[in-house]
Amino acid sequence: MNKVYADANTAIKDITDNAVLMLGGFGLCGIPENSIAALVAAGVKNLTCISNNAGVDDFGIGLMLKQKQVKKMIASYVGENAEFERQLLSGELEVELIPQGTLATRCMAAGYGMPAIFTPAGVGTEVANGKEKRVFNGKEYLMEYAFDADFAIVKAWKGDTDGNLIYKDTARNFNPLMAMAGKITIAEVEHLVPAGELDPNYIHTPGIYVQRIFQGSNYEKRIEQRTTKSPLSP
Amino acid sequence: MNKVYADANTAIKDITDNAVLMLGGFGLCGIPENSIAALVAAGVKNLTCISNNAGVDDFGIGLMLKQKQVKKMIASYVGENAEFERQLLSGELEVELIPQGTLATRCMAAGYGMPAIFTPAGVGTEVANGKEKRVFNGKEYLMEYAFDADFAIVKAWKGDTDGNLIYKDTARNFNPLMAMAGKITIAEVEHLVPAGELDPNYIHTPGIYVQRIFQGSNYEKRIEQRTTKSPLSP
Amino acid sequence: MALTKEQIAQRIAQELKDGYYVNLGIGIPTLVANYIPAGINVVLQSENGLLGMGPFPFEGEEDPDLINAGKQTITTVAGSSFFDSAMSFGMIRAGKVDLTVLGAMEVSDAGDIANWKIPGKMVKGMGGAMDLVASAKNIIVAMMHTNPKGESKLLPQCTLPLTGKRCVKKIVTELAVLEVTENGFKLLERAPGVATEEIISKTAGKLIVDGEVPEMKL
Amino acid sequence: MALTKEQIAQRIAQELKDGYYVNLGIGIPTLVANYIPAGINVVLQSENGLLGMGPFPFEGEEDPDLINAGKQTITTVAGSSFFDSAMSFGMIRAGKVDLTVLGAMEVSDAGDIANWKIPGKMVKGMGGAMDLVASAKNIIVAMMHTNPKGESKLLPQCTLPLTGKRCVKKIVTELAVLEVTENGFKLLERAPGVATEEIISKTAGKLIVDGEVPEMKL
Repeated sequence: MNKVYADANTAIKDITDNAVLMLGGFGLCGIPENSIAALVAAGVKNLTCISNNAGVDDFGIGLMLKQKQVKKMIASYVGENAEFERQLLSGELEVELIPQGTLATRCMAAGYGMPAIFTPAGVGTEVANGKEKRVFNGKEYLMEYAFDADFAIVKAWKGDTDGNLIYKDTARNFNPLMAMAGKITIAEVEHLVPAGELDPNYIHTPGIYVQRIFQGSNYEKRIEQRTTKSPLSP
Repeated sequence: MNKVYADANTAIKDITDNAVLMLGGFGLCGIPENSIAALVAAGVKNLTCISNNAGVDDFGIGLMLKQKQVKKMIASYVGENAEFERQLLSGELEVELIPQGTLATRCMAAGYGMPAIFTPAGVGTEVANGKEKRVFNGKEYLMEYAFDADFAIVKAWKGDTDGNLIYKDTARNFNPLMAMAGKITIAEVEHLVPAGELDPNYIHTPGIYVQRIFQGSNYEKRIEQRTTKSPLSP
Repeated sequence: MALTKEQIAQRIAQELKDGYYVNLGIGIPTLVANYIPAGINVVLQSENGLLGMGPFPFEGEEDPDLINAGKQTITTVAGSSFFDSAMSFGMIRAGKVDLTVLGAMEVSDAGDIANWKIPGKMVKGMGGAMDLVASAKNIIVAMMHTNPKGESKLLPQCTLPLTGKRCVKKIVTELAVLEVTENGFKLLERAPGVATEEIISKTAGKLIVDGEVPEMKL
Repeated sequence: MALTKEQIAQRIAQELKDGYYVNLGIGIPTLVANYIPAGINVVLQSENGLLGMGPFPFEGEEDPDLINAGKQTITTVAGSSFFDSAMSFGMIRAGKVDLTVLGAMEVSDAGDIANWKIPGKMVKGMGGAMDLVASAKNIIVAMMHTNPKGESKLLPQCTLPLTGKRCVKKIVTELAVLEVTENGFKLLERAPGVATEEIISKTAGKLIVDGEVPEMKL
């Protein structure tokens, strides 16, 4: 069975209007740039996007927002995006904000076949509204459900033809969790190698979770907050 | 803060009678040989041991059973041990058998701060007796609680002085899960290196989970089922 | 002629499809790996934490850190990966393993399976079997049609403690291939030369025989 | 004299103990890293998936794949490790992080905290703040004593949507160090030269002043 696709356009070809998508990355770090560009080009609409952030005005998921392709955004932090704000206030965009750890764990739960998890995040806040509460060992928890996504779209550093993935540094973030969670998982990688080249001890996402993989190209890897120190500072 | 201990005897010194211990390994693969030897030498008694298996008659946890140090064994499979059988039938040993995936996930739950998880394993069997059942999306699940262990004792391939751990091949098994789950986690490693020598992208257990680490010695690594093929077979 | 254990494995191997991820239990199921049809790529999962299990190692090349769920020394193939037991059972629970083949002491005509405990005798434990049968999308049981006393292992109801309920999809024995349907065992194929009457006489659970039953092709 | 932001960070740094794993939020909390006392080894956790965060990189050495939870380019120190976001919040929920320092818009005298949303204005989201405050063993808030309008941020009850309930242990402002007790804010230390009366006048929540209040040592 061949998992290797030529490029982003062919890999995302069957994503249709109204699909539920997970998109990996934290901020602009480790986002599936090629796939997002292909989704923008394809013009699919009414998408539900599960992603920690919503990109910035002119990059990442922001590009899909600009084209009004997103019906609903499920995220933990969306504070870097004026177009997002405009669509939210005008009622064009539906938004569900959930704690970052809850977002991560609901992805993992899907990949681990756990229908629900318990977390203390959000107890006593508006996040708890309408959710089942439960006390364990004197501490209150909320029950949160596993996500149910049609497609997970992730970005990895290296991948092999069997779909095994390795991420680099903090570009790992949500990518391995979403890779486990999609009904169909599409991985774009900076370096695609033949099966057998990656050390099996250091695979972050085993290939069983990945249905499609392609070698990405022209990564921009934009930096949101370029912070540096001068050679003289402590 | 120094996490490095001289040897197994000093690392397990404060484990007292009646302690609840997790011990890593699957069969005899990846078991903390040095720590088990030290526990046998220390002679602590009435232990509750959480481990997938109970060793064999003369190796692994079997050595502790022989000395009657174990009050209760929580495991998924104990079929390789005649002394175990004798103590079980004579009522000397209390045994709780639970599905392997449930055992693994209850360890992970402890390390991930999740008080309970849901699994379909055991539904409709005697494992479900007395447990809370719940239906999600038409499928029945059991609620299983996170383990609560005083000490987790694990074996890794490489470790550094900050407690970061890397496991080798299938000797990984339960080790990283238990490493996350102990109130105090003791890691024995084949190769102890200074912090900074291990690639941060390939750490299996981050040091935050490990309180004590020592360089093990004289690993026997016994094989239970030596299966080979001759050079002529397919 | 009743099938040999190797032939049971061979017949089960015909159920494999290209790209399948498969978990093979101890005993006859392990032998299935020897009969994977040409042109079909199958990845073997070992629930102790490996995808891409290979054959046994050459003598002298055994590695105590590399074993399968039966604690046998093994090897890996290209594209393999190691992971912890939580992820291993996570992918099983999430339905990522396409096929599970395992042995059984008893199977009921509703698809219940018993294979982990004989009360009064030694209890070895369920290992990963309960997780596998509770989660696998497709479960094939490989076993003998009768126990050593000659009693049918295909029953109206299991008499031994269950491993899982209503989970077995297919059974391959030395005599027959049977499918578990809503109305009981359906006889799909006979072993070459085995009469339908013999299968009927050795099946205690409800058996559906629908017209002429073809012989297996091996 | 009221403290500068750097001095608030400096005072908070005195709470660090050798071997602590610490999560520092955006803003003043980030500055705490610059004042870790000599001889004390502290490991910084960044909830996007890093233990062992180091200082900003030299110019030209920024790596877009290596950022902190504030999306700033950073470096690592020896002994660091990367992991996914589920493990990151797993270790937070499991209480493995010894100390969390974060900013706040409001804190109540029961220890409630609000720092993620102003109704009617833009909602940016809670990020990891709700997970952190619900789970951390020890939470110190670093903030100004009053808002830009001069209104106290230490209240009998928060007016903004909560981030977490009864979780803040200590507050360090430009004027004071306060502990959250069962009976309200307890004034522990005054900023050098700041009168107790000023702190009383700028604290809207219940404030306990127990005898002579010492000045901070910086």
